[in-house]
Amino acid sequence: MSIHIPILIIISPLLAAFLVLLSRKYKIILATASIITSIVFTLTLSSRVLSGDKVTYHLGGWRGPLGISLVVDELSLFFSLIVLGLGLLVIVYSMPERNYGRTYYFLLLVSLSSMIGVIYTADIFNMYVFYELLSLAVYLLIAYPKTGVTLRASFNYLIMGGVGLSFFLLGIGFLYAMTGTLDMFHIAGRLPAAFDSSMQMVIMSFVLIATGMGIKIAVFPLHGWLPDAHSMAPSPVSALLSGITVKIGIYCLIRVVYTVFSTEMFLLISSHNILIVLGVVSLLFGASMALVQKDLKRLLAYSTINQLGIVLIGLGIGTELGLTGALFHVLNHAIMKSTLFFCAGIMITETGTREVKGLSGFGRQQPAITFAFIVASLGMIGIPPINGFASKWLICLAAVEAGYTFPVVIILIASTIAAAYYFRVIQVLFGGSLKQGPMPAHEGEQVIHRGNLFRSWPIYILAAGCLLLGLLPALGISLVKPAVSLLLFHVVP
Amino acid sequence: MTPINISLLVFMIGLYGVMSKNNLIKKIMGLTIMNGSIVLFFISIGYRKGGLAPILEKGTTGDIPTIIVVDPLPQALMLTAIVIGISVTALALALIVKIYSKYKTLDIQQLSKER
Amino acid sequence: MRSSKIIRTIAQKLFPFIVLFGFYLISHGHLSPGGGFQGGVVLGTAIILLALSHSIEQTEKKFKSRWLNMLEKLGILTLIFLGFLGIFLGYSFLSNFLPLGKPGQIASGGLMLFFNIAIGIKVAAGVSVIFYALVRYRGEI
Amino acid sequence: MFKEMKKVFFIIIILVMTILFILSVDIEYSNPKNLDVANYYIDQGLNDTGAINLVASIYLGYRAYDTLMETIVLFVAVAGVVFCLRGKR
Repeated sequence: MSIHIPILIIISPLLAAFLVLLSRKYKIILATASIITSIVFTLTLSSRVLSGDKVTYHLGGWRGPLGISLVVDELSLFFSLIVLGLGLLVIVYSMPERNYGRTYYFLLLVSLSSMIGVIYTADIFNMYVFYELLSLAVYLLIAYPKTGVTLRASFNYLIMGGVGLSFFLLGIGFLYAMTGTLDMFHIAGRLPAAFDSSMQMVIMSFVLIATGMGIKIAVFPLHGWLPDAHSMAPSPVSALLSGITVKIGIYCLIRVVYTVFSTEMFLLISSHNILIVLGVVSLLFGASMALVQKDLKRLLAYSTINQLGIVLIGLGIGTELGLTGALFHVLNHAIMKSTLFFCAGIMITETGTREVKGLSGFGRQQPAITFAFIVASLGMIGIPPINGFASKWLICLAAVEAGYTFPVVIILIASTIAAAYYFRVIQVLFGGSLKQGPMPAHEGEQVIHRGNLFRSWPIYILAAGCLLLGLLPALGISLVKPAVSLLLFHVVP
Repeated sequence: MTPINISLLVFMIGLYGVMSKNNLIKKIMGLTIMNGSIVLFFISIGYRKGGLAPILEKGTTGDIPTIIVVDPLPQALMLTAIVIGISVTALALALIVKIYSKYKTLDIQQLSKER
Repeated sequence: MRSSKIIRTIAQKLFPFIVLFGFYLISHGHLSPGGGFQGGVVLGTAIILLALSHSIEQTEKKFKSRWLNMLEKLGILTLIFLGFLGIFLGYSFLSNFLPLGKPGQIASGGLMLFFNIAIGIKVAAGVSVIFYALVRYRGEI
Repeated sequence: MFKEMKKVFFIIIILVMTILFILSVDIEYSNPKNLDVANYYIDQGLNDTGAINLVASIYLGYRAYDTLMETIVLFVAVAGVVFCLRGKR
C-alpha cells in the first residue's frame, strides 16, 4: 500500500468532495478528515523525500513518456505542505458560517485536491488539466455569495484566466511539436537539441507559458482581475486565493523555468532580466495602488501584487541565495496574508463595514485579533522580529551579491510605502471608540460565540507561526534548502 | 500558409475578440475561437503526409501496420481540451445569465460604472 | 408554447434511434470513432430534443432531474471505484486489470468498456442537467 | 474618437504579434520530428491495451488519469451552472 501514497494524497480530498455532496450532515467532518488524512500521508512521504530519493508513481503502470507519472521531490513536497496546512485552516475558519452549504465544501475540497494534483504531476498536459479544474472551482468559490459584485469579479477572472490558460496550452503545443513528448523530465532532456536547431521556437514557447502563468500570478500589466476577485470573495476564500492559489502559478513558473527549460537556457535567453523588471514594476504598482485604497480587503489584495513582485525579483536573480529568499518569501507570504484576510473577515463581520475608516475602536474591543493583525502586517512591511523581514533581507542580500542594486532600492522604497498603508490601518484600529454604525445582522448570541472560537484558533496558530519563523529563520531556511539545491543542482533522471 | 499558420492567425483573432469587444457574450465567443484554434494547431502538428485516421484494421493481431497513421496523441489530448472548453463556456454563460438578471445589461463599460 | 404535430411525432419516433446510436458510440468507443463523451452527448441530445419538441414539464416527468443528478455522481464514483479496484487487486491506480480479448471484439479492451459506459452515462446526465438548469431559470428578466 | 484610437491600437498590437508568431514557428507541416513516442503508440498500442482505436487506447489506457480529471471538470461545471441558476424561481 505504501507505494500508492502519492495518488492517495490527491484522491482522498476528491473522494471526500463527492461524499460531501451525497451526505447532508457530515460535510465538515468529512472535509476535515480527508485533509488530515492527506497531511498524514504527506508527512509519511517526507522522510523518504528529504533523505534524497524521489518518490515516483506511474499511473496505470505506464512509465516514462508513455503515461502520466507523479513525482514527489523536495520542491513539490514543500509546496504541498503549504497547501494542505493552510487548506485545513481555511476549512476550520469557514466552519461557523451557517450558510455555507454542501456546494461550498465540495468546491473547497476540489480546489485543494487539484492544487496538489498540479504540484505532484510530472506531465505538462496533466498540469494544464488540473489547473483548469482548479480555476473552475475558484471561479465558483468567488461567485459563491451570488451578489452582483462577486459575479462580476468572477466573470472577469474567468475571461482573464481562460486567456491565460489558452496561452499555456499553446505553449504546451509548441513544446510537443519540438520534442514529441509531454513528460517534463523527458522534455528537459530533449530541449537542448531543439534549442540548437530552432531557437526562436523555444523562446516563443517560453514566452507563451510565462505569459499564461503571468496572468495567473498577476504581474503588473496582467493584474486586472486580482483586486476585484481577491477583495470581493468571502473572507476564507480570499485567504485561500491570496495565500495558496496564487502560489500555484509561482510553482508552475518555477517548474517550467528550472525543470523544463534548464537554468542555462534560462540565462541564455536572458529571461531573468525580464522577470526582475516585471517584479520591480508590479512591486511599485502594487504598493502605490494599495496606498490609495479605502477598502480594507482591496488594500490587502493590492498588497498581494506588491509581495509577489518581491518573489519574482528573487526568482529572477536565480542564485542560490535569491532562490532561497524567494521560496522562503512564498511560505511567509502565504502565512501572513492568510492571517490578514482571516482578521479582515472578523473585522468586517464585527463592524459591518469594509471601509478602513469604519474600523476605529476595534482594537480595544478585540485585542487578541488586533495583535495578530499587527504581527502579520509588521511582517508584510519587513520589520525585524517577524518572518517577512528574513526573506526580504535574503532577497536584498542576493541582489547586492549578484550586482543588481536598483531592485534593492525599489524594495526598500516599497517597504516604506507598505509601512505607510499598514500603519494607517493600525492607527485607525486603535483610534476613537467604535462607531455604532450599521451593525451587521447578528441573530442570537450563541452563533457569535461559537463562531469566534473556531474563527480565532486559525488566526492564533498562524500568528504564532509568523513569530516562530521570524525568531528562528534558520528553521524556515532549512525547510527551503532541499528544494533550492534540487532546483540548482538537479540531475535529469 | 499551412494549417499551423492559419491556426495561429485564428488564435490571434480570438484574442482580439476577447480584448476589444464590450459585450460579454462576444468575449466568450472570442474564448471559444481561441480554444478552436488550439485544437486546429494540435491536430495539424500531428499530421503526417498521407496519414490515415489512427484506427487499425479489424483483423490485425498486433503486427506492425503497413499503412501510415497520423500521430494519435494530439488527437487524444484535444478530446480533453474540447471538453474543458465546453465546461468553461457553460459556466461563463451561466454567470452571464445571472449578471444580466442583476444589472440588466451586458455591456462591460456600463457594468464597470455600476456599483 | 406548443410545437406542431409533425415535429412532435418525428421527435418521438426519432428518440429511440438516437438513444440506440448513443449507446452504440459508447460501447464501441474502443473499436471505432466515438467514445464515452461523444456518445454521452448524443444521449443528452436525445433528451434535449424530446424536451424541445414536447413541453419541458412532460419530459421532466420521465427524466427527473433528481435522478439525473444522482446518475451523474454515480458515474464519477464508479470511475474512481474502478481506479481503486486496480490498487486493491495489486496493480496501480486506473490500471487495466481485466484480460485483453481478441482485437476487434467488444470485450477486447478489458476495463475500457466500463470506463466508456461510466463516462457516457455521466456526460449524458450532465448535459441534460445543464439544459434543464438553463431552461427552467426564471430570473427577473 | 478615443474608442476608434483604442480599436486601431488593438489591431496594430494583434497584427504585430501575429507576424512575430508566424515567423517564429518553425515546424515542417506534414513531416513531424521526434516520432519515437508516437511510433511506440502506433506499434504497441494494440498489444498493450487491446483497442484498435488508437485514440481510445491513449485516452482510456495510457492517459486515463487525464480523462478522469476531465470528467470531474465537466462535473464541476455542471454543479456550478446548477448552483448559479437555482433558487428564486
